[in-house]
Amino acid sequence: MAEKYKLIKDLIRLEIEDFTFPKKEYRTGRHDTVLPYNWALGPTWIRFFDGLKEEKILGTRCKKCNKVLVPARTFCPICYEDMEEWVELPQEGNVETWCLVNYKYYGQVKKPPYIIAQIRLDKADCSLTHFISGFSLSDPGKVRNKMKTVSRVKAVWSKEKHGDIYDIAYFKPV
Amino acid sequence: MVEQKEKPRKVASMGLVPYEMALGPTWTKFFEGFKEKKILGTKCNKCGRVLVPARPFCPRCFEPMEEWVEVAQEGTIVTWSYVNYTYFGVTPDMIPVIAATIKLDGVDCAMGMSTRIGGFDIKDFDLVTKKVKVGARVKSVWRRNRQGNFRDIDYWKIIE
Amino acid sequence: MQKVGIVEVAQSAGTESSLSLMEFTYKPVKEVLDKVGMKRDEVDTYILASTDVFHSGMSCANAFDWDAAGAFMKPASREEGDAITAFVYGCMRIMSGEHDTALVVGLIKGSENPENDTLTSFVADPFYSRPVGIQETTAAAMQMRLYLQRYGITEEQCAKVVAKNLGNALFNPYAHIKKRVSVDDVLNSERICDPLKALECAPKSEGVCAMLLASEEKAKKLTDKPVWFKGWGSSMDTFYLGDRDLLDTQLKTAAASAYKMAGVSDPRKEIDVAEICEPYAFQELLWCEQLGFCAQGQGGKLIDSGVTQITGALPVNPSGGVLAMNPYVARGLYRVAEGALQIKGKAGEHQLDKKVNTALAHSTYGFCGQWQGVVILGS
Amino acid sequence: MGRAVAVIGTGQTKHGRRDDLSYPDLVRQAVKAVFEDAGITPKDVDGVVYGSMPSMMEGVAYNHFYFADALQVVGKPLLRTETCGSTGQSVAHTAIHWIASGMADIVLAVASEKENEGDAQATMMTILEPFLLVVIGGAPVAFSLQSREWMGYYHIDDDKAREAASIVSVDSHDGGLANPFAHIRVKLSKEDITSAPIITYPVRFYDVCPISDGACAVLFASEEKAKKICKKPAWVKGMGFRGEEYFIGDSNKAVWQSTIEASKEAYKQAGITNPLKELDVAEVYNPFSYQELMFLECLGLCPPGEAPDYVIKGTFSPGGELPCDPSGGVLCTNPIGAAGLIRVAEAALQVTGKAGEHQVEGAKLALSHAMGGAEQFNGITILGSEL
Repeated sequence: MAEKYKLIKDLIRLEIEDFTFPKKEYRTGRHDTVLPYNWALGPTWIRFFDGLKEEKILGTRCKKCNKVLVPARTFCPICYEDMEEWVELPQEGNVETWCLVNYKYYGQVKKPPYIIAQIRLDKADCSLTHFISGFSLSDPGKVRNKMKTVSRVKAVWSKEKHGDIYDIAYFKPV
Repeated sequence: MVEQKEKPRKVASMGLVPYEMALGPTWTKFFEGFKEKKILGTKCNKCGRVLVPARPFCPRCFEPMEEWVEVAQEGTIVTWSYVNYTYFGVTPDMIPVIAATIKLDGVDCAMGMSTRIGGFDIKDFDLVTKKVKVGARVKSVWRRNRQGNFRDIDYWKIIE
Repeated sequence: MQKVGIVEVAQSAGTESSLSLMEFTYKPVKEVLDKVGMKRDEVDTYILASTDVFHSGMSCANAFDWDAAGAFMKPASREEGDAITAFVYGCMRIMSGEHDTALVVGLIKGSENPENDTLTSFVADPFYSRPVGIQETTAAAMQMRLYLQRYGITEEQCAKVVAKNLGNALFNPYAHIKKRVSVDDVLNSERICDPLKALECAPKSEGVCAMLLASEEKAKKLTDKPVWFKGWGSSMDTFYLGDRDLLDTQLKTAAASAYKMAGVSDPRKEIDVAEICEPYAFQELLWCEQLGFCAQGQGGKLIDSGVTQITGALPVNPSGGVLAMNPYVARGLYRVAEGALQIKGKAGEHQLDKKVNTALAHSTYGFCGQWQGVVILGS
Repeated sequence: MGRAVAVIGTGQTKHGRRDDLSYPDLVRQAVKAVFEDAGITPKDVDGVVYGSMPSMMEGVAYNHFYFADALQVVGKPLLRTETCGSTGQSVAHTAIHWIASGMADIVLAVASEKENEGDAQATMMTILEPFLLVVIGGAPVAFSLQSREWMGYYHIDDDKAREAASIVSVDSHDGGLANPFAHIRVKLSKEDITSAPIITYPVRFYDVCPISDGACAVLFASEEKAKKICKKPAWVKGMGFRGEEYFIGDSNKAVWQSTIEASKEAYKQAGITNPLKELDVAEVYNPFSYQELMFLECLGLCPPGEAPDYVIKGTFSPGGELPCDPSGGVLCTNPIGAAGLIRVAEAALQVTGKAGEHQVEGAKLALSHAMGGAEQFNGITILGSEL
C-alpha cells in the first residue's frame, strides 16, 4: 500500500492524512483502496467554471418553465429541455439554512469548524451550496448568535483562481 | 476533493478509502498454518470435498466445514497466464509475473490467482513457454521469514 | 397478482464481530434456512443487497457475497443500495410467478469501513457538492435547521426521539447501542454539526438480515403465520439539495403509492406499528409527518403526545430504530424484518402489547432522503 | 413467467472516449434517444432500473442519485441492480420481473459506464479479496487463465485456437465498422491481429476489448402497453442467470457451468431445444476473442471442444448459420456496466429489423448474453419477434 500512496504523491499534490481504526482484539488486515479518477467536466461545467474565473456566477434559464438554475445546467431537471440561455446572477443572496461542522472525519474537505449553507442568490430559482465565513467560527455559541442576525450574504472571491468551485472562497454576511 | 490543475477539461482526483477487514477464525487459522509451512484445507462432511483456501462452510452443501486437513504442497498447473503490463499501482519492477491456478494433490479445487510460478528467469519468454505448461507439476517454495500471509509462499517451482 | 408472504427472518446483532464478512453473512442465512427446515438448493431464487463502498473495500460486492448468501448456481441478483429494494425485488420475482420461494439478504460489516460520512461524501458529485463538504450528516443538519425554523420544532422534541428509541433498544437483543439516555443527555452531547448533536446521529453498525419469502400457497405450507406483503411505494428526488425544498420530500409520493396498493386510507388509524429509518433523530418526526401520521409541522406534537411510544397508539421504532442500530445498507431490511416479527408476535421483549395487523416499514438513503421507500405488511 | 414483457425502444450513445460530456449528460443522451425511439415521454414510465460497474470504478458512489435528473426518475421509484460485468443483463432482468409482477407497466432500464474516468484494471482488482486472492493483472489475467484452461482441457493446440480467435476478431471488427454506435471502427485482417502486440500470451491487442464510455437505455413494457405503443415490439422469450463460487479455482471454468445452466434455463423458457438451429443471431459477450470460443460451447451453440472448428467453418460469421455479434460485440465497444444491456438492445434491434447496416436478414429470435465477476456470473436474455 505504501507504494500506491507514493504513486499518488508523485501524481498529485496531496497530503495524506492517516486513518486509524479502533484497536481490534482479533486478526485483521488493513487494505486501503487508492484509485485515480479523471472526470470529464463537459461543456456546461467548463463554461460555469470559466465564469467563476472571471468572478461571474452563471446560471441557465429554462425556456419552458423559465426557471433560472445555478450552477448552470445542461438541461432543466423538471422539463428535461436543454437549457441554452445563460444568465449572470447577482452575487448576493439569502441564507436559507446552514450547519456548523465542528467534528473531524476522514477525507474532510476542510479543517473544522466551517459553515456550509444553502444560499438563494437573488433572481435564482434554486439555492447554491457553499461555505459561509468571514468571521470567527471558533466559539459555536457565538456563531449561533451571530448567524441569527445574518440573512444576506455576498460572495468573496479567491485571489488565485483555478476554474473550480473554490474560486468562490466563501460567502460573507452583508 | 483534491484537484489537479494541469488539465483544463477534466478533474483529476483520487479516491482514498481505508478499510480494515476481520480475517475471521477460519482464515486466521489458515494463515497461521503458513507460518509453519503448512497448507490447510477444510473438508465438507457432506460432499467430502477438500477445499483450499480453508472455508468456513461448503458453498454448495451450505454446511459448516469444521474438519481441518493439511494438504500436499505439490500439484499440477490447471492454467496459467503471463502478465507483462502495468496499470495504476503496478510499477515496471513488479512485472512480469506468471499467475497460475494450481490443483494440489488430494484437493478438490484449484488454488487460483494467488499462486505464482517462479524459480527461473521468467523474463525469458521462450523459456517460459518451454517450461510452463498446463498439467506441469509444481511445488511450493517458502520464504524464510513468514508472517502468515500469501507472500509466505515465495513462488511455485516447476518440477522437471 | 400472486400474494407474497414472509415466512421467516433472521438477523445478526449490530455489535462489532470478529468473524470475517463471509462467516458473518453465512450465519443468519443458515439460520433462516434451518428455522424453515429448507436446504439451500430448495430455495428458488436469491436476492442480495450490498453496497460496494460500504463493503469492506471489495467492489462488485455480490461476487464475494455469493457463497455466503447461498446463491451458488441459483437464479439470483443483487441490489446495490438499501436492502428494502432487495425485499421488493424478491417479492416481484414471486409475484411474476417465476419463483415460489426467495431468500433475501442484506449485509454490511460497518466495523471494517471508515466513518459513514467519509463514504457518503462519495455520493456527492465530484465538481460541486463534494468540494463544498456535502455528505449525509451535513445535508441532514441543514435539513434539521430548516425544520426547526419553519415549524418551530424544538431541539427537545428531537432529543425525545433518541430517548425513546434507545429506551426501546434496551429490549432488542440485536441492537447495537444499548444505553439509557435522557433528553438532557442528548441536548448536552457534543454539537458535532450544529444543530445536530452527537447522540442524535446513528452509529455505524454491523448487520446481516436474511428473510425467506414465499408465494401464498408455499408460505402457508412453510409457516403457520405468514406475514403478507401488502404494498410498496418508492420515489426518488432530484439530486442537488439547492433544487429541493428539503422539508417536502418524496416520502409523501412513496407513502401515497404504498397506501394505495395496500388499500390504506387512514394511516394513522390503520397502521399498528411503524419501523422508520431515522439516521438522524429529527428525521423520525419529519418522516412521520410525511407518512401521514400527523399534519405537516406537527411532528413535535406527535412525539410530545406519546402516541409513538412503545405503549402508544402508533408505536414508532419499538426495535430502537436506526439510532440504535445502523447497518447502513441492511437497515431497510431490518425495518421490514422487525415489522414482520411484530405481526408474527415474535418480537420478543419489545413485542407490542396489542394485536398487530398492519405494519409499516420505511427506509431511506441519499442526502436528506433523496430515495424513499415504504413497505406495508399485513397479517 | 407472469405477464408477457416486451422491449419497446432502445437508445444508445455513441460509445468511445467521451471526454466531451460530463457523466450525467452522457446518460441523458441514451435516455433521450430511447424516448425518441419509443415515442413516449418520461411521464409514461412507472419506474426506472439503473446499473453500472461498482462505485470504485465511477469514483461516485450510488451514482443513480447523481443521475436522478438525467434518468428522469424524480417522483418515481428506482431500483439499482448491479452484478459486476453482467450488470446490464441483471438490469434487464429486474425490469422484466418488475413488469411481470404486475407492479409496473412500463419500466426504463439504463446502464452506463465511463470507464476512461478511472483506472479499469486497478478497479477490477478491488473485486478480489485482498488477502486470499493476491495477484497482479486485472481482467486480462482472469480471462486468459480461463481461455488457457479451456484450451488445456480439450487439448486444443495454440495454432488452431489462434486461427479461430482471429476469425472472431475480424468478424467482430467488421461488425463494429457497420455499427454507428461502436467504439472501435477499423477494418482488420487476420495478419493485423496476429502481428499485434501481446497483452498476455497468447492474447494480443486486437483480441481484447477497448476501454469505452457509453450508456444504453431500453424501455420495457407489458403486453397490453407494448401492443398499444409499439408497432413492432421485441418480446422477452426467456432469461437465465447463474453464478458460481467466489474462489476462481472451485469450479471448472472450461466447462463453465454458470453459462451452461443460465442458457439452459433461458432456452427452456423460450421453448428452444436446438439453439444453433432455432436462434437467428446471438449477441455473445466477448471481451476477449478467445473467451468467445468457450462461450459458444457453453451456450450450447456447438459441441464441447469444437468451437474452433465451427468458427473456422464460418458457422458464426456473417452469413453463417448463426451470426454472432453483428454489432461488433464487446470487442469493439466495452462500457462495462452498459455492455450487457447493449447486448439486449442489439438483440432487440435485430428481431425488430432496425439494426441498419449490421442487420441479420430476417432475424426472428436473438440471444443476448453477459458475463461478470472473476469468472463467476452469466446472464442471458432471449428476445423474439413473435409473442
